[in-house]
Amino acid sequence: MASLQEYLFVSGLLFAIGLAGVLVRRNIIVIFMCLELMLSAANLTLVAFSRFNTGPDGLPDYNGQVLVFFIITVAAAEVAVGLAIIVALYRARQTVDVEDLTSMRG
Amino acid sequence: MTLALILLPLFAVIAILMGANPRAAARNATGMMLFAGLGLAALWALGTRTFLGVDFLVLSKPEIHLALNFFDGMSVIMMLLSVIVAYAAARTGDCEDRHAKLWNISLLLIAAGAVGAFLSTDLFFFYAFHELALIPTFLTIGILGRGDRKEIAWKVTIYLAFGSIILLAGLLWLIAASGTPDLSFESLLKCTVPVAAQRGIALFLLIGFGTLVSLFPFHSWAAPAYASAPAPISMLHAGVLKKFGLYGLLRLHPLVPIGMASWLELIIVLLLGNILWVGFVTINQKRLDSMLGNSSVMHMGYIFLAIAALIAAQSESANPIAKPAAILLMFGHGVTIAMLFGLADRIERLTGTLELRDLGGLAKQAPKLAFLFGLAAMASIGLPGLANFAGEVMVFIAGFKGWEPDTPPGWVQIATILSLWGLVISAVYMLRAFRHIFQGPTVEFTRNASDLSARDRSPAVLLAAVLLIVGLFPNILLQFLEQPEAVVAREQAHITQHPRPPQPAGSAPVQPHPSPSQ
Amino acid sequence: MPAYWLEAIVVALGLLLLLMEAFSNSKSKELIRVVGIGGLIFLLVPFYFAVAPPADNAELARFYVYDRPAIFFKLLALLTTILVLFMAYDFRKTLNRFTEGPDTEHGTGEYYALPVFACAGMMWMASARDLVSIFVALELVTITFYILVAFMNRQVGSLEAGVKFLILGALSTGFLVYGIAWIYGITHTTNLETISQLLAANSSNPDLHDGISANPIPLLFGLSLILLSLAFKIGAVPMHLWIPDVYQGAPTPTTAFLSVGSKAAGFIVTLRILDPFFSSDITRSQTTIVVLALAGLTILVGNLTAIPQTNFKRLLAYSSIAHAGFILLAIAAWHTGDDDTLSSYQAVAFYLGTYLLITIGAFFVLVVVHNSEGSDNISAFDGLGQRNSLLALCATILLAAMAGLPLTAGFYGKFFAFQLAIESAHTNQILWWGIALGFVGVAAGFYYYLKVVRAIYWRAAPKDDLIAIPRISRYAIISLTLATVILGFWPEPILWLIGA
Amino acid sequence: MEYLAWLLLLLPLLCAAAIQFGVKDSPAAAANLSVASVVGTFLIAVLLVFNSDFSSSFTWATAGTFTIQIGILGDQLAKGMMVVVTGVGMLVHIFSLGYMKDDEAKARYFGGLSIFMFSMTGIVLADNFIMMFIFWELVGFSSYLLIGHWFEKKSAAEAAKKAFLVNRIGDFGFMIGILMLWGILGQTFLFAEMEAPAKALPESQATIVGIAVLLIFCGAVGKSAQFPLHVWLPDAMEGPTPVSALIHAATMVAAGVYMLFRLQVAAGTSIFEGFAGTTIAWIGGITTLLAALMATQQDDIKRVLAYSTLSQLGYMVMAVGLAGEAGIEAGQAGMFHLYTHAWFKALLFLGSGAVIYACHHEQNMWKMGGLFRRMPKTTMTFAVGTLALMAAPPLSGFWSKELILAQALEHNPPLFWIGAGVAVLTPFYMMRLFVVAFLGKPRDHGAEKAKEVPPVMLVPLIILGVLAVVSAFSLIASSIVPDNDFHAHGFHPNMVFWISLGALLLGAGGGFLLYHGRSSDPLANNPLFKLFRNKFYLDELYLKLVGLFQDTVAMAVHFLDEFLINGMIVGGLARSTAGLGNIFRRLQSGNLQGYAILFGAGILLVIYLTVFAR
Repeated sequence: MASLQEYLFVSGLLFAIGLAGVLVRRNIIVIFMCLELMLSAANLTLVAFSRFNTGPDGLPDYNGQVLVFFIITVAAAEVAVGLAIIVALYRARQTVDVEDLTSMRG
Repeated sequence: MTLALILLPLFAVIAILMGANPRAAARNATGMMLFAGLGLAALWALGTRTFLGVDFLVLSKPEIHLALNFFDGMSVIMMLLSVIVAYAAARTGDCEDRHAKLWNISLLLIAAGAVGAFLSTDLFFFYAFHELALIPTFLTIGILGRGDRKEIAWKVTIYLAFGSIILLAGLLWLIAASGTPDLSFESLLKCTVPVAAQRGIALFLLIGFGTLVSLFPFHSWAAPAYASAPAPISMLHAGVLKKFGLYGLLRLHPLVPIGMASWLELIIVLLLGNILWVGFVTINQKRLDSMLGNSSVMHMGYIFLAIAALIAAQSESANPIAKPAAILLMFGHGVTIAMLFGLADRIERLTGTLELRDLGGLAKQAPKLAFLFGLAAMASIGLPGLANFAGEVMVFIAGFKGWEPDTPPGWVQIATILSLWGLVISAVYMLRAFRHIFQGPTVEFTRNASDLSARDRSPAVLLAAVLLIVGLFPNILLQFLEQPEAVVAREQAHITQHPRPPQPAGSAPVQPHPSPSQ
Repeated sequence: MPAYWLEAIVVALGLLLLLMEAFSNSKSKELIRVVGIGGLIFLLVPFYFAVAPPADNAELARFYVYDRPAIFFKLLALLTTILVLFMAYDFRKTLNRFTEGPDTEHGTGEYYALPVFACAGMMWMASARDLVSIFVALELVTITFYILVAFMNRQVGSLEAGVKFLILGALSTGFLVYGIAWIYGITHTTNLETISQLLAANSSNPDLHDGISANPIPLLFGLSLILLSLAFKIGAVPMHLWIPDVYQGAPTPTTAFLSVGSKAAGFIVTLRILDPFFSSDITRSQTTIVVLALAGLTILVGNLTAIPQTNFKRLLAYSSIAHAGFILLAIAAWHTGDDDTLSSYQAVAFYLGTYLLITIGAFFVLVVVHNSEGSDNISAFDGLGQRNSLLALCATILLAAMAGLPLTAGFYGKFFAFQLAIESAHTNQILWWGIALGFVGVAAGFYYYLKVVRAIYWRAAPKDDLIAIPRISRYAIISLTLATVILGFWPEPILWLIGA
Repeated sequence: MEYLAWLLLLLPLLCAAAIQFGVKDSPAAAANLSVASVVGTFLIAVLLVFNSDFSSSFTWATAGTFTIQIGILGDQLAKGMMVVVTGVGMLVHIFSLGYMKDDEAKARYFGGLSIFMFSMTGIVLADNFIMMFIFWELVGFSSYLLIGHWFEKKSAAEAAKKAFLVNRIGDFGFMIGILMLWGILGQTFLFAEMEAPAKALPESQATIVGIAVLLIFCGAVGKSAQFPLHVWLPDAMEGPTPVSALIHAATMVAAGVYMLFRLQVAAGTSIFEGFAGTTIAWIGGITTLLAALMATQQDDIKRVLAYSTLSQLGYMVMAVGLAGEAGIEAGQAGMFHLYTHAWFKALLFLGSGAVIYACHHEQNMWKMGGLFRRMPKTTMTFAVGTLALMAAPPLSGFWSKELILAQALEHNPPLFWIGAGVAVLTPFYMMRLFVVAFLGKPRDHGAEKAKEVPPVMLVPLIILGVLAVVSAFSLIASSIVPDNDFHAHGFHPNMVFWISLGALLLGAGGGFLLYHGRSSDPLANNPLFKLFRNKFYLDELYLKLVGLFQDTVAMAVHFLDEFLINGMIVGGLARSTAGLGNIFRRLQSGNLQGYAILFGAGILLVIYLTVFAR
């Protein structure tokens, strides 16, 4: 089985990819997807830790995995609301490019 | 009972907001304040201590009291100064009806703030009340000021805010370092501040208070502000509010004696900056209002000289002259500068200008104005018989108190000597101004001027009377500062040192005079 | 009654309001507003009888704490929500115009229901002491705010603000969960109480556990990620960038809600999360450095950027950043309190309590001015002194309080923050930097707040007509101003609520 | 007795207050009140002089264990001086009734005179240095008031200002001196307590004591118009002539001498030993010479008298300075000269006032002439005064100058020869004045129409004329002037006598021959005398110096204040704050991606700070 370090490395990589996506992409939908990627990276980390943090009885520590479910739920809600806003924006402005969203600044 | 002194102006403000006649409200309130203030001072002088003050606990952690009382004679004197100048200010100058509300509310708030600051026996409200003046000052200068009013209003406000903040840092540090259980002066003065913290605290207090007092080089706000502000605001600011910083230093320096002493040289350089540097700036002024503003900055140097003497002596018992001297001079200067600003306003109203070169011969048209202005001008350059002189001469004596003839003059003595040159400087600009305004032939601007009416005269007459009374009998004020122990000590010293008073040969019996020694 | 019923009641109220919205007519949402406000005010009654949940309920006690800070911050959330709903009442014309149209209230019902959900989230945050419950409560608030910010779907500004808030909010959520994951991984728990014990045990005996003290880096890494997402909530540098844009674009009641409620909830969570780290010798110095750095930068950026602003709402946004900086300073100067000094918890609570009154008051003024002038710019305040002297006076007092002028409630928060900082600077010299920046910030603050006062009194009015104040706003503004002044002289009541 | 003395001090003050606050609108009442008060003070002063010494005081200011007293000390010195002050004062007041009859601001004038009388009385009676300084300033103030009486005249206003400022410069040193002496003499201001500590002064403090005494002397330099601060006195002649007689000839300007002598009496002459006394004497000598030279070329009748006053004050100061070597006798000689000089110089000034009055306020002596015929009584009194000033025996001026010259010859021969030279110059310029103004023919219509002055002005002249003759005789002098050996030992013609007699004849004869029958000054174009006429260009030099040091420095400092402190430092701070704000503002680009990148930077910073910084 892969070691904890390997899991952490992969999840860290995922997180970094997500972050990089947020930083460089211009399409709001893509940015939003990258954000979801970051959440998934966090989930992976949690599960990995949960699996390797065995308690005195040798079983994994399920607290982490419970948190993963919460995160998934919250992420779903966030996506629902988020997409609604993005759609509303598209209706109003006919664009989903972040470059066009600079009416307020300074 | 002291609460009345704060509540009167505050109630007047509320009444004005509710629609009362602003001018009448301000005049009545300040009149009652004067009355109440004199009464309270008289009670205090007669020995009443118990029922004068109020004390509310407004916050239990840290313990803060809204406590108003006469902490000592210094508070009484500063309170008297405040109510006297407030009375005069409320009766000086006038504005359009649409500004009357702002004008009078500002005046009342500044007066309330000053009285509150001087009467608070709690460090917190001592600081807080002073800030009451900030926004009224900003608004009155910005709306009703002369000249470059907007820029000046900003400058004053930012400067004062800056000073207050530095001061707040110093006070907070003082509180933290002293470990006082509450913020009252009483418990604070019982504490000892660790030597390590004293130096920093002293510097913060010096810069903070110094900025509020327009100590060089933090002085550049004061002269333009006084020159620009409407007369009553200048009177209150230059006459009363500015003394807050000096009052604070006199009040708090015993807590950080070592720290203060370590900055003695700096203080002396700065105070000489006030007296000489600003003195020369004053000579070069072309307008009466800015000249008066600068002169008021300059004269702060003398009070700092007394403070420097006190700091150098490390304790009040080593130099008992310095503190009374400083207080007396503060009082005298406050009354004088208020009177000068009030009369300058009159001059502007009579002639329409304050440019010195446009004026002349006004004494012919307005002898009463000339008399009053001359009196105030003479007071400000230290003519004996008027309040300032008594303070100034005591300041100088205080400066030499610590001098040993065997040693070369120390920092304070050198400062005293150089400060004395300031008397020449102030005579130069004051007499020049008087010469330009009142003497010589009448000119275009003064030809049609009329003299002051009795009503216009009344505030200046009150201030002049105060100057004369205090100038002739400074002990009227100084008795407030008498510590009972000091009286006993003086009598004892007299008995031991001079068992028999010296008698001129062949003279009649001589009344014993207490010796002015040690 | 166990305290967690409060949150349940609030959520139920929210659901009720949504249900009413579904069946209400589209002309008027009056009923929803009345029920929402009335329900929340009524909640004060059970609040009075609420007690801490029984300690034998171990699973719940692990998540939920009902101590003095929790009570205070719940009250804060409740009060904010009530005031925001009142404000929404007077704001409804603008809201309607940018939602469905000026003549109909169709589609605006949710705007009165959603704050109630956010309120439940904030109240829960005040009590949460497990990273899981913190996460859930926080997300409840955040997601609700996504909608509230972008609510005016016919106004581009509102939508743009909504998208910015959404993206950056989600980003911070990412950091939060990733940080939680790391802390969980190192400590094997999400419970702050346990983490606290763990760190305390380690600080006294470094060899006890598997080397947090030997190598605290992973733990601190997790902490830094959480801190970043909390900085987002409270509007601290470097996560402050969303604040001006979102505050400006969002409907004004939402802005008020964000700047008070959401921030206050963020701070109680920050305090709870940082508490174990400040209490432990292993992590204290790093935590102090990072919080101090954030505080100093926040003060500097907030105050200095506010100087050139011309839009009042944006000015309030920067001012809210600046206030966050001062509060962070009180946290950086971590103090557990003694006979003469408030603890950091209490100082922060005090600051936020007064901040609530002043800020909501200022937003009420803004709503009134906006209704009359149709603009949020500072120039809309020109000549207010002539057009409505009462409003002008109240605005002046509120602005002075924001600047932290003594004798107003606004002074005490800064006073305590600096007092704590100076107190702690004795032992930790580095705090002087924060104090110095703080003083620069206060001085700059005088400048930009007075800029508005200048507009009110110095400038000539563009129009002569008087500005009318709607009834609710009038009562709200007068009572908030009065409270500001009275508490300026007599701050003790706030201390009672904090329970010091 | 003390009550009477206090009344002596306060009567003029009450009178001044009554005039200012009561009868200002009724000039006649003000004048009468003032005259009544001064007559009252004169009577009191005479009464006191025949009574025993007195002293009394009250505490004026208290600070802890420190006090400042206001007290009166009536020893023989003070009592005698009071007779001089009130006597001259009374006569001047009476003279003024006539001289100022038609002045519009008569009330202000008499009020000013009363303030002056109060202040001068205070100086004389002061029992400590602070009190003396208080009244010292007050006489300066009343002098300012009275010089500037006709303030609409620019020159009068400027002269008043100049007098005040020059005196302030002197007082600068005076105050330092007082403070230093206070420190040296065991921290006491009281004259009565100075003797013991002064006797006990260690040798090591000789230098500092000398400096202190010289600084105190600065006060006298200002008030008694000694070189180099003499410039104000000639200008002070812009005031009404009776004022010049009272203040700027007889009493106030002599206060410097009185003060120094008071110090010598109180602390002994030992503190004047060494360089302090010598410097004082030399300053006196230089002043007496320079003033006499300048007097030879003045055309304004009052200015001639003013320079002669300077010259005579120089004699007195010289005498007081010699006391350091010669002991108290030299100081007494100076005081004796002060006393005689007061009468005859008041006489001369009032006489010139009468002349000016008669000539319709013409002061240029070249526009007079032939007044002897038109106003013989005035001329007679003026002649008596002139002779007294010339030190013609046996008039009063002779005796006192003789004493000074004798002291100088004994202790400082160079100064004696200067004094002897001035003894030539004095008769010369006085003869010039007398010949030109009173003899010959009228040269202007003012002098043609001149007629004898009314009795109210004439009577004071006659009284003063009598006093100018007899005041030095021991019957009067011994009870007023501090006991001097002249009265004890009588008079024997000696070398000093013959030299001064020769000087008198030389000067008077030269003056008469040179100026008799002239209508313009024959020496006017002589370059040396031009120098005298232009007062050695000292006024111009001072003006330049003031312009350079005061005004230029003031301008430079003002500029620096505005530019450096206000512009650079304060303005710079404000600008950099605003600039930083604008930078932050620019970072707020509105672009989501920009924010994200800043977030990224912030993340790195936070992680760095949390994890790695310690």
